[in-house]
Amino acid sequence: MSDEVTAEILTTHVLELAAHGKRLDGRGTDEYRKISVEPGFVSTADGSALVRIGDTAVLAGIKLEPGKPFPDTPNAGVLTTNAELIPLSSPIFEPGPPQPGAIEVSRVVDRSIRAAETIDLTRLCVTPGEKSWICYVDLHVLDHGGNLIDAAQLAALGALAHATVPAKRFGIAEADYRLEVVHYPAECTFVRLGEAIVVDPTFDEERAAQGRLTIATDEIGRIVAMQKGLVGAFSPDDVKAMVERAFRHGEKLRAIAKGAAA
Amino acid sequence: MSDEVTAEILTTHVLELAAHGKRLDGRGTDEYRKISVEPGFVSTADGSALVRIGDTAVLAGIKLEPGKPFPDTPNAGVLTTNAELIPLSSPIFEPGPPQPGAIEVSRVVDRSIRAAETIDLTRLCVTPGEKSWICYVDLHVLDHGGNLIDAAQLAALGALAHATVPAKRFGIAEADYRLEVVHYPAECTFVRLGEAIVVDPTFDEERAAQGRLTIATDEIGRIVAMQKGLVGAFSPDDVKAMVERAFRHGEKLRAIAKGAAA
Amino acid sequence: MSDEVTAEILTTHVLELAAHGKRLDGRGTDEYRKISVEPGFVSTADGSALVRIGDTAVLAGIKLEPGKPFPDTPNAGVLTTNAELIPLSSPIFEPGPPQPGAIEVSRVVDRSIRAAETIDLTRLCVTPGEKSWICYVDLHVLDHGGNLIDAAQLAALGALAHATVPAKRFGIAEADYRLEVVHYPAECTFVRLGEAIVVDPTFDEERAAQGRLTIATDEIGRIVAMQKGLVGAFSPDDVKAMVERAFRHGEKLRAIAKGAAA
Amino acid sequence: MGSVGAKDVPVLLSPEGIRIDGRRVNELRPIKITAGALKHADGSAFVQWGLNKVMAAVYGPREVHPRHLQQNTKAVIQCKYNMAAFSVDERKRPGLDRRSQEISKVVAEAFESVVFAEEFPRTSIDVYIEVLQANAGTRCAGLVAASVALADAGIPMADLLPAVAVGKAGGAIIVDLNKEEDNFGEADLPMALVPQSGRLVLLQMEGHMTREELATALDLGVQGCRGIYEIMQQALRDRYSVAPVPEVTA
Amino acid sequence: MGSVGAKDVPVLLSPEGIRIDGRRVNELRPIKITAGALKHADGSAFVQWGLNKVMAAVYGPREVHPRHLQQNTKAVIQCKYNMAAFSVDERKRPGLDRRSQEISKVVAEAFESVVFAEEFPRTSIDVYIEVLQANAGTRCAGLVAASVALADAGIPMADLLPAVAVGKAGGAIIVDLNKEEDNFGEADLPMALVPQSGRLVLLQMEGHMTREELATALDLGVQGCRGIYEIMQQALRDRYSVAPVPEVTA
Amino acid sequence: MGSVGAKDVPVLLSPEGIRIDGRRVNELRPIKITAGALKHADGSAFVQWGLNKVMAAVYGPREVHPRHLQQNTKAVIQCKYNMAAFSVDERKRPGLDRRSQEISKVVAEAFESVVFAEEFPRTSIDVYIEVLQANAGTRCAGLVAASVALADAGIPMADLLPAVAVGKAGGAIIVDLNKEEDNFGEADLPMALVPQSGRLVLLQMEGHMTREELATALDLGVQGCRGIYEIMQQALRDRYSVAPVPEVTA
Repeated sequence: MSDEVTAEILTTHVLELAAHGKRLDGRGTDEYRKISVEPGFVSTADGSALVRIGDTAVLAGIKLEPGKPFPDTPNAGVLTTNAELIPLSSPIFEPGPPQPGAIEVSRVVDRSIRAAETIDLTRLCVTPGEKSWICYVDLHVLDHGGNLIDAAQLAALGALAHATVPAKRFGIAEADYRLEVVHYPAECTFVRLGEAIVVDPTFDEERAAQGRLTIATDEIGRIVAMQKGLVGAFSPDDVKAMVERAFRHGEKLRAIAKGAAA
Repeated sequence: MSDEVTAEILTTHVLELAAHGKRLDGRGTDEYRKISVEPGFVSTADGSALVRIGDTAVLAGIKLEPGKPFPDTPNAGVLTTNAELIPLSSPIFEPGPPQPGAIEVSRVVDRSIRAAETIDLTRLCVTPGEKSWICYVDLHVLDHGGNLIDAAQLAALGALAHATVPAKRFGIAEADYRLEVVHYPAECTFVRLGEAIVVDPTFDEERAAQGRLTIATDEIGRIVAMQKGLVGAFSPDDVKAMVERAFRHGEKLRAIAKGAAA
Repeated sequence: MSDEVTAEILTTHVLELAAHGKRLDGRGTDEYRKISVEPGFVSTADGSALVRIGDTAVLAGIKLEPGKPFPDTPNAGVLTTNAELIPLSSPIFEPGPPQPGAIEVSRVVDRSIRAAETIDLTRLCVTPGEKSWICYVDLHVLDHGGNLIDAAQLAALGALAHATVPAKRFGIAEADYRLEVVHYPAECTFVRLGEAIVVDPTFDEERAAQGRLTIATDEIGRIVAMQKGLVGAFSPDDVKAMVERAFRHGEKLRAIAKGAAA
Repeated sequence: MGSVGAKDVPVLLSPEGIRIDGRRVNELRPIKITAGALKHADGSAFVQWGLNKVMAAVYGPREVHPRHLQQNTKAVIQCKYNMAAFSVDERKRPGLDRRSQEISKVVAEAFESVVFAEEFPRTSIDVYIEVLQANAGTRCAGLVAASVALADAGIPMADLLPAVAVGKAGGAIIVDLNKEEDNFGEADLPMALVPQSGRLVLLQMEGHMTREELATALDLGVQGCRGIYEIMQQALRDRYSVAPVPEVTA
Repeated sequence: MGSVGAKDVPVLLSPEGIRIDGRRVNELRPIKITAGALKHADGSAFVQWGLNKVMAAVYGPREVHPRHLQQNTKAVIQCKYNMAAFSVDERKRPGLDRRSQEISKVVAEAFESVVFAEEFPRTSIDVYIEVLQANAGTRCAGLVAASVALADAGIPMADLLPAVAVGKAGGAIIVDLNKEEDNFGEADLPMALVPQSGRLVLLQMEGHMTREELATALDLGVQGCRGIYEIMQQALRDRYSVAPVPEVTA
Repeated sequence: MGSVGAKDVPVLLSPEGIRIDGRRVNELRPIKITAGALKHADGSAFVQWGLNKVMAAVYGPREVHPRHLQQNTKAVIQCKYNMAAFSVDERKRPGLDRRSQEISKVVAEAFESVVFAEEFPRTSIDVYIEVLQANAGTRCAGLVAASVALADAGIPMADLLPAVAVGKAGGAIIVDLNKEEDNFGEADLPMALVPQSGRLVLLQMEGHMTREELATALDLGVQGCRGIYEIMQQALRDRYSVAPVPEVTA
């Protein structure tokens, strides 16, 4: 049976289940899969976290290096987020330059981190206009079981919450120090399956989806980023309902990231 | 009817007409299509011009930025010409890196601008060996109805004639000032259609052509650039005859560019 | 007859011959083809050599330019080796970015040159941490008749042995001076053909080979680099036997390179 | 959105609720749409929207390039959003950057949500958006231009796609951010609406807003889109009631 | 291998023959192999080897991409070795470098020497090796991981491929170099063995050794590979005697 | 052509009309052509022309790569002109630059004007030009080498294509510019002639000339091409009258 036929049968099945408020793996429509965060997974990184949401696994690694601030923000460090959807993680990824999907993951994660002012970039300035820390967040998807954005964002947050500024190694200060995380944005992704809107979609649910929406919220009640993806549409009322759900899930996701950081 | 069949029928028809001194659009063999120049089309550019020759449209935009002079010309600014044959402008262009055709347009335009000393590059030097203006000429083909080189060169000339050096914005002088155009080269392109040699070819005429020749002349009687293109050949006498025609058309093209600059 | 069929027949024939200790071109299993080195082939290079082994031809060109030393070796110059398997040299090479085969040639040559300390990189330091010579070794394969690695390495060695540091041209010293070659590594390549192991394989022998091994030795009895390539395997005893053969051939290859340098 | 460490933040809203360019919070910039602005594309449109100038062209349905993207049951919709080097204050290096690739993706997905792609299996519908002059809101202007260009090309669609950015600047929820509001404001939220269904096919957001502000912003955006929808329809009516191709003028 | 002009060379071997990390010359670092570490690959393995962490995945036999690499008489084996940006002390820029391409080539050739590729004509067997944390010996760790992943994927092979680097450091011939020994030692010689035939399918060397030292090194390497072979076999036995997929843990 | 702001312009022409390298205005540099200089190409030629050394090889007619360039009614002629990194004073970074791409295009078009491509539909004729040592006039030297290589490969053509640059230096119209004349002269005009028809298939020009000077230059170029034509024909006669492949020597 070809992959396409399998995919079509699965899609029909996913939609039929959804019409009855059910999901392939038995979850409720507002339920996440099991989440785990393993901080410090990579000792060569200045911060790292391996996040698993169900059978999705994303590894985030942080590296900090001295560099030049941007001319228009001379008093701030630089945050750079990069995602690699490496072909190791899924039969659907091809080797080659970053695909639009990888770029979308990295940009949506970057947006939530940046808009929530997760880290105070002005504290990464060493000499205004001359030298500041460049903070690289590299996201390595290891196993693609759906909902990459939430897993990648949680991994990034967990890695940042755990990171050390290597100030001693680069001769900039007498000692290394912890990177301070100021806000804890959490991204929460939904897909439409017929009239049902379910949270934390699996790979099969994403393939069946008629629209995807990611909403990032923070711990002080702000929406800091949104991204609609895939083919499909949502009404403004759909969006407002998802916002409420995203705030609820956000609290839980934040707690997991903070737990990992403690 | 496939595109190839259409093309072949049109080619035959174009050549038959040419054998009787006629052209598809009713023009004479030494006649340009209607030409218009709209300077200042883009307010974010330091100079710009939208040129239309018949249904060909090319937009040129100039940007000036401080940079480093080349080591072998420490007392001069740098002129850089780039053409994009974007797929928006024609069914024949593919997305991707610049094709040889785009490179040829940019290099032939660059050659005429440079060889005619259109702008005095030594006036773009700020501090010898240290800092000089980099003058970027970006050519955006919007509608490809044939004879891109003439349209692109006229757009470049119109944009240069209209450009401002943003010296104040970059803190280099107290005020911005006009970029001075010293010479006015004009490019004039011919194609062979059987034994006829016609000026300002349309897209269909270029496809039927047995050789193309572009000749750039300036207002003090110099030939400053030539480029033979496409499959086909010209005798030295053909070339000499086209040179005379190019000088005549050059005067008119220059007047149009100057009119736009005034 | 298709290329693949020809290749298969030739492969069978090469293996049958090898089973009787014979080769297509009549050589013994431990015999090189005719070798010639023409130093100074390219006058625009700071050093060059055209090497022919049978109908394989590789041109090496050296260029020396002042640059910045690597941060971790502030007292040393930089050696950079690049090989181009240009499509001019063989029907099997395609235009485009360097293929794995070209990268392997350049890296194996680089490794022998570097590990043998062929040139003393510390003598290429001009101002510690600030300025040092960058020595580019560019390998241009012109005719691919097999055994590219040995030919490329011999060409690189011949070119280095012949090279001049352009210190005067770059205003670094009063006069140019010869680049001193300290050690003379020579690479010697074998392939397995059934149970026979033959030296200096031709193109057809490489295609028939069941494993390739390159061993670089120097004039003071050291093995300085090895590289197993192609599909196939060697026992440790095979390797030890090839090492002895490589030392013997190495002496001869070195003499040729030195002769060329004199 | 509030660049870190940036200085000289201008006053974005007067006490009287007037914006830096004189508009009220729910007021759009002037918009002019020319359908059929290009001669060689199968469909095209030129949009001038405040200080934005955006050209869009559509080719297809035609052969798919590269071939392996071909789909057996429907047309693929390929979109390329690009900014001209001279379209912004600081020259942009030619070539695709990550921002352009992301925009191309979400715009393509928006159109896939309304185009009847299953009518043209094994073909490609190629949408090109060229930003010639930029002043915030280029993805929405590009989407509007491309939507009119698709209609001009005769591609069957469920509806046109009006689009606009709403956001927050100077503490107020506003529609159609200009460059200063985009650079120094608190939030930017581009959206595209299917007017007949009232659903959104493009929605992005960066910055910060409360849930109440978001609700207001969504309503303001829908209202803005409905205004733009009128202009788009008029442009298409003008296109087919006038014989000659309109000239593009600044 | 003895970077030119580098300083602060550490003492790599004590007079008692103890290495910088406490090992004897013929002692391997601790190795832990988890077969089936990933859910979506056809086969996978995670290897922790000293301070190295390497993940490998195998897909196939499947359609060949790009198509023109397809072979009519056998499967092509495509290998991609990659280092994560954060896997080394100084951040590595993402993307293929020349070292990675060379390693990918010799590893693919090693597997082509043992996989029964002629059983799957016109297909591709794709091997991906991701180095997540590096401390010398990553190509050998990657080869071991990929070999277990191929077995986990059910690809028929003549044998597993244990691999290890031998070399010379502090004047002694040693097995399984760590980072200090690799950086400051005299020679590095990675190798991969077919245990049943006793032949080598990967062999590289850089540095300097006499022929006698090389003979010793080859023997030490074969011995090391045989030890690793045991661990690889045990990992595969564990994989099929336990129902749930093992978790990857640091 | 007269680099802006450059200094130290040498005297390019003596009062006696002698050029910087001792030639008269209508005198060519020494040219030596070896047909069949390579063993593995279908056709090849090595040209030493003054201080230029240029190798050309031809492969085909053979399968078209990439496939979509294939034409049903004729062979495509693909040309790649490349300069070796060490061929010029300041090392050239390997890889295609814009100048090389433009030259490849005009050279391919020149050959398409004389090769009987319709005899080999659906094939490719691939022409490779490698500049090993450069001293002005490399595109003409490359064209001459490639033309002889095409003949050596047995490709049917209307005629050989001799080529030479004419130009203006020190106020005089001269043939076959060397590097100083190219760098510091007033105009450079490379051309390629079909000797039997007397027509030009390659013609480029940069610099400045009056129309009278251009007329003189064209005549001088045609005359130069006819001289080179003789040398090309002799090289091919030598190739087929001697059994062994000639050695390339400096």
